[in-house]
Amino acid sequence: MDSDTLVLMYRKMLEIRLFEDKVFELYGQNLVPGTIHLYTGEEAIAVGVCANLRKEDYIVSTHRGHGHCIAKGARLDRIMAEILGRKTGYCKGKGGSMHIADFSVGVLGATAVVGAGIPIATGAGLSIKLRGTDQVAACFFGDGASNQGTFHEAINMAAIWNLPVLFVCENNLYAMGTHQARVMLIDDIAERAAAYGIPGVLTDGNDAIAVYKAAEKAVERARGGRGPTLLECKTYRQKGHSRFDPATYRPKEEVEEWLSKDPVRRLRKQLREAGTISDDKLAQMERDVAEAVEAAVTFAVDGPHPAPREALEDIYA
Amino acid sequence: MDSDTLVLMYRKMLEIRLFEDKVFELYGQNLVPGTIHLYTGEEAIAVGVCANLRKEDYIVSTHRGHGHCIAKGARLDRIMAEILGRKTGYCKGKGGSMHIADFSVGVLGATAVVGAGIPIATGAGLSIKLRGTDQVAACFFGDGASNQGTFHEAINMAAIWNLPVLFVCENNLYAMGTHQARVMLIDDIAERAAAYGIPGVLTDGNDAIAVYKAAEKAVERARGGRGPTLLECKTYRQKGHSRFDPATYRPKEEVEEWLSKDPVRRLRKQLREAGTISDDKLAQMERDVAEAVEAAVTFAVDGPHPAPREALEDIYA
Amino acid sequence: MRKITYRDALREALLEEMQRDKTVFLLGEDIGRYWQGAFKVTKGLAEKFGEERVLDTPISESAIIGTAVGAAITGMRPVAEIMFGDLVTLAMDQIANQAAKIHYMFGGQSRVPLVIRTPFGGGVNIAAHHSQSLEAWFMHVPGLLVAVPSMPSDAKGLLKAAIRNDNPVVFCEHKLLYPIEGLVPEGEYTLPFGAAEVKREGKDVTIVATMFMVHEALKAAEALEKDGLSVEVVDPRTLVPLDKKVIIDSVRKTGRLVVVSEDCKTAGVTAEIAALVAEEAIDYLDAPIKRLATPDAPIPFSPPLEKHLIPDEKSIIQIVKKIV
Amino acid sequence: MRKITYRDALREALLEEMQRDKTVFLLGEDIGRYWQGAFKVTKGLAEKFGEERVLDTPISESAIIGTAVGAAITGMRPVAEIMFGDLVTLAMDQIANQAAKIHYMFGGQSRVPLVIRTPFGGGVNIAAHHSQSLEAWFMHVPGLLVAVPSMPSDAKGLLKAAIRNDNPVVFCEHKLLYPIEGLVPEGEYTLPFGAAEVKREGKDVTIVATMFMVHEALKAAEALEKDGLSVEVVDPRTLVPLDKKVIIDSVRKTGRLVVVSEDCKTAGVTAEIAALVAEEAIDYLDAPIKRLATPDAPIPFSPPLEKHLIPDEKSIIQIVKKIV
Ligand SMILES: Cc1ncc(C[n+]2csc(CCOP(=O)(O)OP(=O)(O)O)c2C)c(N)n1
Ligand SMILES: Cc1ncc(C[n+]2csc(CCOP(=O)(O)OP(=O)(O)O)c2C)c(N)n1
Ligand SMILES: [Mg+2]
Ligand SMILES: [Mg+2]
Repeated sequence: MDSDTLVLMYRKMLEIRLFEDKVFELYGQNLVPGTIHLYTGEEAIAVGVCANLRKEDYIVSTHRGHGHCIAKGARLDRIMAEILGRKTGYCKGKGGSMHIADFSVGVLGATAVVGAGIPIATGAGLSIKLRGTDQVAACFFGDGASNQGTFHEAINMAAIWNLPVLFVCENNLYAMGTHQARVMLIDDIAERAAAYGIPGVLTDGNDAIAVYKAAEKAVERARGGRGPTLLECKTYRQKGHSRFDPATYRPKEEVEEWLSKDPVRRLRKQLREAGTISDDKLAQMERDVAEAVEAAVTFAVDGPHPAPREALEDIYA
Repeated sequence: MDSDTLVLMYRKMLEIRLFEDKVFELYGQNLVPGTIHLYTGEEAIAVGVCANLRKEDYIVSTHRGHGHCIAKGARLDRIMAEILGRKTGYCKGKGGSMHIADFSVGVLGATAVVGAGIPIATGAGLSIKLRGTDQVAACFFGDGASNQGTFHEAINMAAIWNLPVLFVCENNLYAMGTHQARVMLIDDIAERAAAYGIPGVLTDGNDAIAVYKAAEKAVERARGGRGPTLLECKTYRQKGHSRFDPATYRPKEEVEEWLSKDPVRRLRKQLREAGTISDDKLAQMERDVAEAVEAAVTFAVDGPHPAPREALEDIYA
Repeated sequence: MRKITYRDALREALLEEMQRDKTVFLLGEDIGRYWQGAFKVTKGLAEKFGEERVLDTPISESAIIGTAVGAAITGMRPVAEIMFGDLVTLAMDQIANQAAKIHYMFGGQSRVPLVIRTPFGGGVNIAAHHSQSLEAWFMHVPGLLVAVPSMPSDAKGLLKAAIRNDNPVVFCEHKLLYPIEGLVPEGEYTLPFGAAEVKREGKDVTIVATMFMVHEALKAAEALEKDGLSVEVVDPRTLVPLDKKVIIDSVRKTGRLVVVSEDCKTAGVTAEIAALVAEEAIDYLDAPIKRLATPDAPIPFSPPLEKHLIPDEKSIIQIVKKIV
Repeated sequence: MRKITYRDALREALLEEMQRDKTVFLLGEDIGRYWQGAFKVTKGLAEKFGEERVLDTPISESAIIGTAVGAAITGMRPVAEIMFGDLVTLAMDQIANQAAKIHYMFGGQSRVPLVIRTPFGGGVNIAAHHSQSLEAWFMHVPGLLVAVPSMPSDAKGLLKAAIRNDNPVVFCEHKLLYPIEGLVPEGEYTLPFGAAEVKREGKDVTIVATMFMVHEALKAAEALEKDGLSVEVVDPRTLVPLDKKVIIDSVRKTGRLVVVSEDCKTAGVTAEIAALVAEEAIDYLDAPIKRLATPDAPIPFSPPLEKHLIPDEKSIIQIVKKIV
């Protein structure tokens, strides 16, 4: 892998990490309405996948979507503003944390209905095929989502039409308080690909380089007209499921083990060991990212709330 | 296999065959309102499965359901009366061909929504487990139905709870005019069982004995508390999909090949060759069945139509 | 103008729009060359435009709509068919939560130019799972448009307009309408959404009716004329947007209102139209509003049962007579 | 009687019915020991009754309801939870085509004693996919019963009655009601379906309101009293069956009707109630019927936007003043 890509990936992962830490902090200060689902600990997946995508490629995101959007190139400030319910946010405050979209960089939006994005990604793939471009679409969803009927229907459809779609299962072992083992008998969701006659690939979702390489192959396949791939990335959420979840249903040792596999620290270590980036540059980057996140907060907090009557705009195109 | 069972199976298959031939004839005479979907050619499946079931076991049926009901022990006359829309039918004329039920023999009813019966069968299995009986539930559905989200969700649920359910896929190669190969990349739907960590078994659906044996194992497993099985039976419908379908989308050679594999003739031949039943007894049985079907027609045709105001009964229990 | 069937008018609309705009494509179960659509609306289109633009799908209603949504937000104009209206139940999340809300939820960033065609209605003895009329559900979902054409010309004009509209449209057809003939303009012909049509003028009582019920209402009006009653029949043609003005103007003129729809009575189409008039035009009324709808029951199979439930000329005449 | 929350009243109903009847069991996503229900209604029940009777399910809404249907027709009395009311969209076939129609379609052979609990409503800033009120869809499906309790005591009485009912019941809860406290009878306490309650007597105007809107209507009534207006607040408590008599009697008394509901206006709860009165009691009215509902828009995320849409004490006062 070339070092520019690696450095860029590290930067994006760091952006996500610090962004989510900041969101966590802000909601402690009661600045974030509603609920939120942090991507902390899963950064390698969005970044490893999106590092293979071009601006005009698409992604479909989920309730745990901040990381996806940042990885695909959406702006920190407008995401933050949206999370804070400001008019300056991507969705003018109408969407919030669970519904970020930035069509200008191919983020087709996040749905808060678990599994509902999967057929939408198939549709994006169909659109690409019908329009005859060489774009690809990547769809993120969780282990829990893979038990939805949409998973079955939509992956099958992408398979029979040979569509350029990556189905990326972010298996963080839990859907809210429900451990994977309590809702499916198989260990690897990647196995389900066989039901549709497409490749199922398993990868370490906390290893950005591994994700990058697995996604690279799948993207190559898709762009080459050889159809969809189901890519399962094993990972773990470092925080609770949502705002108020203390996540006490997870054994302490399990949490600790996974914290020790932190994907951001891991890539940092790899970069340093391989000498891909100097410590100075790293420190500079880390300062830059922290500043960018601060700037995003300032932008967000300074943004006005939407006027009440705007609630009645944008209902119809 | 013991000969009583084999003879009984042949009789049931013959009942279904002659019953469906008669329905075909009756709708030629405009006696059957609406549409119908004949089971002709698929008799070995319902009969092979149900020969392993007890009266208190359950089945869940489909739009192509006459054969399932007959195999499970429902009465020809009341099925026929229902198909003709008479008050004497199983559903008092409210259900018709696509919605036959006979709860007294464990036929939990047919749904005309493709795939909708699959979770209902899972529910029957859950009920059995919670009530602690040793019943089993068998669910019939088509190749087309296996692309529905319900297939995925409901089989997974039966798997994780280890429920006594047989998921019987009647793969007749087509869903209406759609060949299986156009809507899935895999050859054998039984392969999909792996996605749920349960056994997937493939069998010749035109061979009653093969179906019987495959179902026997699955029923044993289920009754023994060892969970569900997905059983795929390869078969073919000898007629069009429904009332007016000339089925011209099927190559002539394909139709002919499958007609030559007729399951009723096949079992008849096996019985005669093995000397399981004498030719006299066979002839007698065939006369008996033809008479029983005639009697069913008489019962049905003699039955009154429901009174219009009955349309407003049975809405709430 | 030639006389063609409602079915052919729909097909003509599809064909013309597919010719006009390469981004228009069709998807649904058995709509292609092998079956040509359960009601033959798409007959010949796969042969003409190729299987890539007339896609036969697996039996996966939720993914049919979801896929159409994904295509719609990335530059295409899909027309999805749900083979029977009863089966929209399987795709309600994609219709009501995704298609309907994407434009709003994302602050107007994306449009969802998607048409969902589906046949509703009873009358052909195929029982509770193939006979419902569920258009009221969609009226209740902001973000969707709802078309309910009753005549071949309306079918053509509204379907062409629906395909060009940038919002998701639930396009309701009716099984008994497909074979009905009427004059239909050739070539370019579109109708605006939100424009009701007075299908027959009258001055004693207003009947607002939709889809197949328009035909029954017109028959009833004719019969009532012999009794000296002058009946106005208003066809909203689209339920969202609903043309309040034409309805209220008619009520203002006649002072009497009967609303007729084939969907179940409670919380259905007749409820909304009756409520609207009770809110905005109660002072013009000289009699209670009457609603005639299918009573709250599933549709039964047996012909005498089904016939008993669904409104028709006779029951329309009866109810009109109650308020004049 | 002690004061307990609506949440605790629901839990008490579940607990008592599970104790009383071994065939009662619960299933849903994260209702068990690990999460205790998204709104903690089922807290402690898995510990008490075991994981076989309080089943955590995969995220498979359609199969949750389908499985419950299968259990219901084979001797069990399932209480299924759909974590958010917006997600009923994923199970509409099993609810509207299977659960609702099985009794009828099979000629009365089987009963479907199934309760579907789900929280509707906005007010907590979780946007368009987690804030809808869709009870009108279920009113439109014959074969279903629909409960809409507003008070802790109603919640307990109706849930116990729902569990004992042999029909499928859609049991609508509301996120903002869970923490609300009220007096609730201990032990055996059931309420009949179809019995509205006058929550406050008055003589100048009738407000029919449901669920959280009952509370806003009561506040509005209190405020209006200071202006010398006597407001009657009627809570239907169940939408199917709907207690027409209590509503119409109230309208006959006051001559004025405002219907308030949190669901979207078009073809919603307010439409049905307004239409009912326009059909059956128009002569008692001294003013147009007024409907106050959430305007036809998805629910937005940002607090000022959401607050602007959903009816509250203030907007109820405004609309009442328009017709007195
Ligand atoms: C269809 C649906 N069911 C339930 C919910 C409530 N819910 C929100 S997130 C979630 C868990 C999702 O788990 P998973 O797919 O593994 O994603 P993760 O949160 O672990 O990233 C649930 C059940 C929902 N939003 N949508
Ligand atoms: C959910 C749903 N979609 C579509 C239909 C229309 N339809 C009725 S039967 C059928 C084909 C079913 O094929 P399969 O499951 O293979 O069963 P088969 O008819 O071959 O026995 C279709 C599409 C339906 N009834 N339900
Ligand atoms: Mg997860
Ligand atoms: Mg088939």
